[in-house]
Amino acid sequence: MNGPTIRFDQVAFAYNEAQFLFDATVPDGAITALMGPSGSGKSTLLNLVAGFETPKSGRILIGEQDMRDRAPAARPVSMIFQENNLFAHLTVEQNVGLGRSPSLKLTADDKRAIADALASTGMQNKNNRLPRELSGGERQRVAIARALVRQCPVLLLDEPFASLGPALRADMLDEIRALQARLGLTVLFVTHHPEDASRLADHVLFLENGHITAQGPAKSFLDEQAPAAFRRYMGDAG
Amino acid sequence: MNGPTIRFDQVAFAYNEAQFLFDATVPDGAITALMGPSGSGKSTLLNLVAGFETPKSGRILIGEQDMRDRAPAARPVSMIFQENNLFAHLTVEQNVGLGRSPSLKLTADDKRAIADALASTGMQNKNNRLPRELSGGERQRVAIARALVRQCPVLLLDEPFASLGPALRADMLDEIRALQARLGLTVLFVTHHPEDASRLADHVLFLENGHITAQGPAKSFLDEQAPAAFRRYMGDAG
Amino acid sequence: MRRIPADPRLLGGALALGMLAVLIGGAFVGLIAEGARNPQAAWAAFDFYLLRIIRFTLLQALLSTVLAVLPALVVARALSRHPVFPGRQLILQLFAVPLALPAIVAALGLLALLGRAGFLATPLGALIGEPWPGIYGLSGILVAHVFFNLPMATRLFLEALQTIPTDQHRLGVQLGFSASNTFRFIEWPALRKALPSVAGLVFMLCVTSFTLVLTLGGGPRATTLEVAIYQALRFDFDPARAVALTLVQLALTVVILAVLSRLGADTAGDANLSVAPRRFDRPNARERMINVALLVVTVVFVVSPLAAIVFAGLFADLQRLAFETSVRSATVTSLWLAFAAATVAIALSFALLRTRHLLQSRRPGGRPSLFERLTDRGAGYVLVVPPIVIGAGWFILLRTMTDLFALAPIMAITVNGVMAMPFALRLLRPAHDDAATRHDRLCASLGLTGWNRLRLIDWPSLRRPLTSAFAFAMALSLGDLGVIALFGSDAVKTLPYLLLERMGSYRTADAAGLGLFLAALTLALMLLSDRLGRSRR
Amino acid sequence: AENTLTIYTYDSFTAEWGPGPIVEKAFEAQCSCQVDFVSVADGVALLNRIKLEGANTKADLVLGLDTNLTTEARATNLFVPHGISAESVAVPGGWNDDTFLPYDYGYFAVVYDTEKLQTPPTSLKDLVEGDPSQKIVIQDPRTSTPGLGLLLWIKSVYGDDAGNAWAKLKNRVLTVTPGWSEAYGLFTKNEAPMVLSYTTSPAYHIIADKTERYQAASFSEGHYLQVEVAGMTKKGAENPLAKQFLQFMLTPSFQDAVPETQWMLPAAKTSEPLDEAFDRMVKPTKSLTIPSDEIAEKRKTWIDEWLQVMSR
Ligand SMILES: Nc1ncnc2c1ncn2[C@@H]1O[C@H](COP(=O)(O)OP(=O)(O)OP(=O)(O)O)[C@@H](O)[C@H]1O
Ligand SMILES: Nc1ncnc2c1ncn2[C@@H]1O[C@H](COP(=O)(O)OP(=O)(O)OP(=O)(O)O)[C@@H](O)[C@H]1O
Ligand SMILES: Cc1ncc(C[n+]2csc(CCO)c2C)c(N)n1
Ligand SMILES: [Mg+2]
Ligand SMILES: [Mg+2]
Repeated sequence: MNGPTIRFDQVAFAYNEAQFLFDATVPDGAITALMGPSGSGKSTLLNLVAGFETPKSGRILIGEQDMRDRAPAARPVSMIFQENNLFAHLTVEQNVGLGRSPSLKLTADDKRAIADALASTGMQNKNNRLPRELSGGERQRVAIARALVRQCPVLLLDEPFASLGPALRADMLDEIRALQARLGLTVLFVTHHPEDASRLADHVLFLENGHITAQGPAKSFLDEQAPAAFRRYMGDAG
Repeated sequence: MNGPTIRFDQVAFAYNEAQFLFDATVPDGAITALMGPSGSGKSTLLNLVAGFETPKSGRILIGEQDMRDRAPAARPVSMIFQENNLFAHLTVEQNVGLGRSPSLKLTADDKRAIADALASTGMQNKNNRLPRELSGGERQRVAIARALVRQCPVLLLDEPFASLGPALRADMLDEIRALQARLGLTVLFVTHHPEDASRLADHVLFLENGHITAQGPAKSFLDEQAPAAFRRYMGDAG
Repeated sequence: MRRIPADPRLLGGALALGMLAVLIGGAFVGLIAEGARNPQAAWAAFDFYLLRIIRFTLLQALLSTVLAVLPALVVARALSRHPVFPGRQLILQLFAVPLALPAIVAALGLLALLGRAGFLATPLGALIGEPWPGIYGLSGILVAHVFFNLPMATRLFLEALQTIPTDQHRLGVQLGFSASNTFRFIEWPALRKALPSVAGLVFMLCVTSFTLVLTLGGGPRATTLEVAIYQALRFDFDPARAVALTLVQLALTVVILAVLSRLGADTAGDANLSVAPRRFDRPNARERMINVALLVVTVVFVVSPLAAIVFAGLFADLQRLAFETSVRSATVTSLWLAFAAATVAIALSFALLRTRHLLQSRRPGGRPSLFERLTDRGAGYVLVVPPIVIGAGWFILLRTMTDLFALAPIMAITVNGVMAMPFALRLLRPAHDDAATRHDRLCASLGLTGWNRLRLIDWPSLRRPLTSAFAFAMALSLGDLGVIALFGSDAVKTLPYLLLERMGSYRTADAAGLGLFLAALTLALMLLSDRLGRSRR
Repeated sequence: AENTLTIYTYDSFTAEWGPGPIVEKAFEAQCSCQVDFVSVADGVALLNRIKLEGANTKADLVLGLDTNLTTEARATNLFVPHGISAESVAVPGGWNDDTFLPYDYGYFAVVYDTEKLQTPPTSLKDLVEGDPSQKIVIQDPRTSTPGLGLLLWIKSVYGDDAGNAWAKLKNRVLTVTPGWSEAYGLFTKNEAPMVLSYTTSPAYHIIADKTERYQAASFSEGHYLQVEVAGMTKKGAENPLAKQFLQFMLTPSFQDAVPETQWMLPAAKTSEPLDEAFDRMVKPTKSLTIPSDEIAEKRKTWIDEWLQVMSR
């Protein structure tokens, strides 16, 4: 499997005052970091890809296929939201299991994959907890574990590492990297941490005010020649 | 006003398997960073101070007063939660206004303070939005704005800056610092970012596995002699 | 044991329970005091006939419950799968009408369709190859009970489905849920939370059903405990026996409901801000067809007896009726009594809900205390105590008072309010508990309590369920005529009372017109509550 | 208050089209006093209401009990002799009760629909043994006075064999309703060709509806008699208006209201002859009654017996 490209062809969208216009290509089978100030439209962009919002005009192509009129469920996309990723009444294990089979009919293989994913997110001892019995970071890890067992060509992650400490975050980044390498996924993830981007991403898309104002290989963003807009976002110290 | 000390006197607590024992003093009128791996008990510790959980044994003193049997509303504490800080049916302005007056009867003074707080969090143009019309980071900023207008001697912040970009986060840290300096608050905030701690905190409390395993001036955590546990948390690279 | 700090929300629940206890306890005290003169009568109640009644009571109530609740689950789900289609609101509003109809009006409406001389008698007769025998006996009772309870249960279930955070739908779509996965992981947990209480409510209504059972049941073969209680008080004036039978009825109900409650589970609430304001899954063509068929059948079932009532009502001289002073004053009386009763019902429910939620959140995991259980299911058991028992008991207690008649409206308001409370409770609970999980900590940390919390947080976020519960409670009281008749005060003549009076003085057309009027009034109430309940933005 | 007469009665009496408003107006015109009606569901509820209130009752008069209930009513010791000559009373079998006075009477009868039933039963036996597919709607004797009436009717005809009669009649019973209105409603909605009502019911249809479609069946064994009565309470004995009203009750001013509001027969002279429709009503050959004392004593046993049979 090799993940498809995602193409934004003059995609326009608006929430009342907030206007968005996206025109860019997310390279296939690679990891792209989506960065930008709070409120710049990162989550909106992911929602457009996943089909939770519909463009006013323009086209979104995943691979060769136009996604217009495709219901969210019919898109080859798996997404971790910024919040509320778990079913409150299902245990950790069931929540992860749903990533494998929406009817929770799990084969021995599935179960192994789930156990592995829980182990690699450090949640192996909390299989039977309910989400409300988890800390904020643990909940994020369960969502990541579910992403690990899903086998969708496109993976969208909306700030999945925000509540994790540095060491754990690094581990999770490595897990995602390994998964991507193994399956050749196209990954698009939102982060506010240049370290994350430099560790995991091949490319960076930078958003400001509803527009993509800079893009390029991750390296180019993280040294002295980074685009001015990006340097502003990072603060003078950045 | 000068914020009180917060003393944990052999405070024991448990969620089923997870055991906690806290014994420490949070210095008065200063800013303390609470750090530690995901699931180590940071939110739990804040919940104990705010009164949302009750110790099994031990005492929590704020200033000279034992908090046992004090309802959350009766404690001199204001808290920003890790999630779910806003009322979904109230506008941004009303949500912030509640920090000033629980009846939303606002004087001209209050209104000025609210407008200032919204301006300094960059939310001035979104007064009348409902939370669901905001991005994740914008919601956090509204919560911070509310913390800015509250005038409680103790301020507890649970990862309030997670969804903000570096520059904005730095601004918010400065706002909190200014507020603390002006009112002499005792501030206890959870963060996973050593930069935040070094920029804002006077002290650091480090938690692991339900126990405070290291504490000291912020400076001492951020150089070569940092405690081993803390270095582990930061990852080898940290 | 840690001391629980006094909390006004606990006080509210305690007061509400106290009021219920006084209301029912007082009635029992009155009856027992009177019955003490002839205590053996209580034992005489336990005769050959009682066992038979108990068997029949349980049989018909259980069957009715199953027949009303199972379809209601499916119908509610179908309605929630199609959140917008023309006429959806109207269907929901129509679904509130049956409960507001006096039982005899509804029975006549049903018979106009399914009776031996009903519209459907000829086709049905052709179908079975002999003259249609009507629906007397168990089948009639069941049809009538389903007619009353299916629409109500549907509304209650729908209310529960509407508290599902929209993010869960987003999540489901993300994970590729099919309709059955969605049902299993998203809809069923919400329905299951509501199931025991809704089934319990329907069961209690069927246990205590009286006019319907007598009119359509065909004879003493089909009588319920309620009839025996009624007889004990009405005919034999035997308070001791009435109390004994009421206790039997109560005990049976408690046992059955305890079993029922195993069906459900208190599933975990979701404390998160619900972000995405809509549903993203679209039923496929096959499911859509099934749902449409299901809705059509249900709507036809519910609407056609109503249509028969309307049809009959149109023959009345509606214009004359509308201008009669007696009709007008009865309308005014009915409306204000119902308004006051609904206020009582909502206040009680709200106090109980808040207390229950608070108690539950204070014991993560542990077993509920007696107090909590009382605020939960316990309060609902009032339905099993027949209004005639409450009325007669209080009558005995108060009879030495100088002005008994002045108390009639107060009694009517209280009793109707209390009897509507279990309905309001169930309409409010899903939304209330949901909002409370989301808001409790935030409110505590902001010092939002009491009036401020009510005004700024609870009212705006519960406005829709509150207004609909209010309208529902009003509709219920509007259709009731039990208590007023007992105290017999001509100063308070309500619409159902007038309707029965016309029927008794053989003004059938007038009675039909008044039936139509009552139905229209209910519908108007529902429309109004819908309008008021819609949030402003 | 001063100069007020409080009368407890049942609600169809005080209904807008009942005799209450007419009677009230007529009496108030001659006494220059205020009449207050307090109404409950029916005669049985009336008796219980009095039992409940006991000596505290506000009633001066109780109007609407019937002869089946007078023994029980007397046993409450709340009623006092009326002290009025009963010679103007004209009810079958005469009147010699010193506590209660009648205001109307009627005979129970099976009313049938001539369009549905060509050959109505001609006797109770005919009814009991007739074609089970021709249904009748009756009332429950536990909740309704006509229901109790039928029970007593069958008792007075069949005696100890009443149980067997009920066992047969049961197959013809479409349904048993809690009250007269429900049963009559089903009947006029064509649900059944027969209903238990009164011999005078057809007069209503003739006079108000101008139709002869509904008729009462005349039974050869005779018809059971119901006499509706009023009595004065201890409290009423101190109110001169109470006795005055009882006297008034037997005058044409009151009695004129009876036939075409109650659809029963007047218990004393009316100012004009009854509408000719009443002449065409069934005139029972024999008026059946069971002494009130016996009813009071045995009602419970009889109802149990009825239940035994009917609930099989
Ligand atoms: N309601 C609960 N029931 C059972 N266990 C719980 C509950 N809440 C938290 N825990 C457990 O207690 C431990 C500490 O949780 P806490 O929320 O304090 O962690 P934290 O340090 O804030 O972590 P994070 O950085 O991920 O937010 C975790 O292991 C968590 O699984
Ligand atoms: N439902 C909505 N209605 C109106 N405006 C909205 C809505 N959702 C988002 N917005 C606005 O659109 C803009 C982009 O929001 P989005 O959630 O995409 O930001 P983001 O880049 O993900 O920010 P963050 O890093 O804070 O999560 C913001 O200004 C927000 O206020
Ligand atoms: C058509 C017609 N027939 C008979 C009566 C008389 N009636 C009916 S019920 C009842 C008292 C017992 O409930 C009496 C006396 C009437 N009003 N209308
Ligand atoms: Mg976002
Ligand atoms: Mg936490």
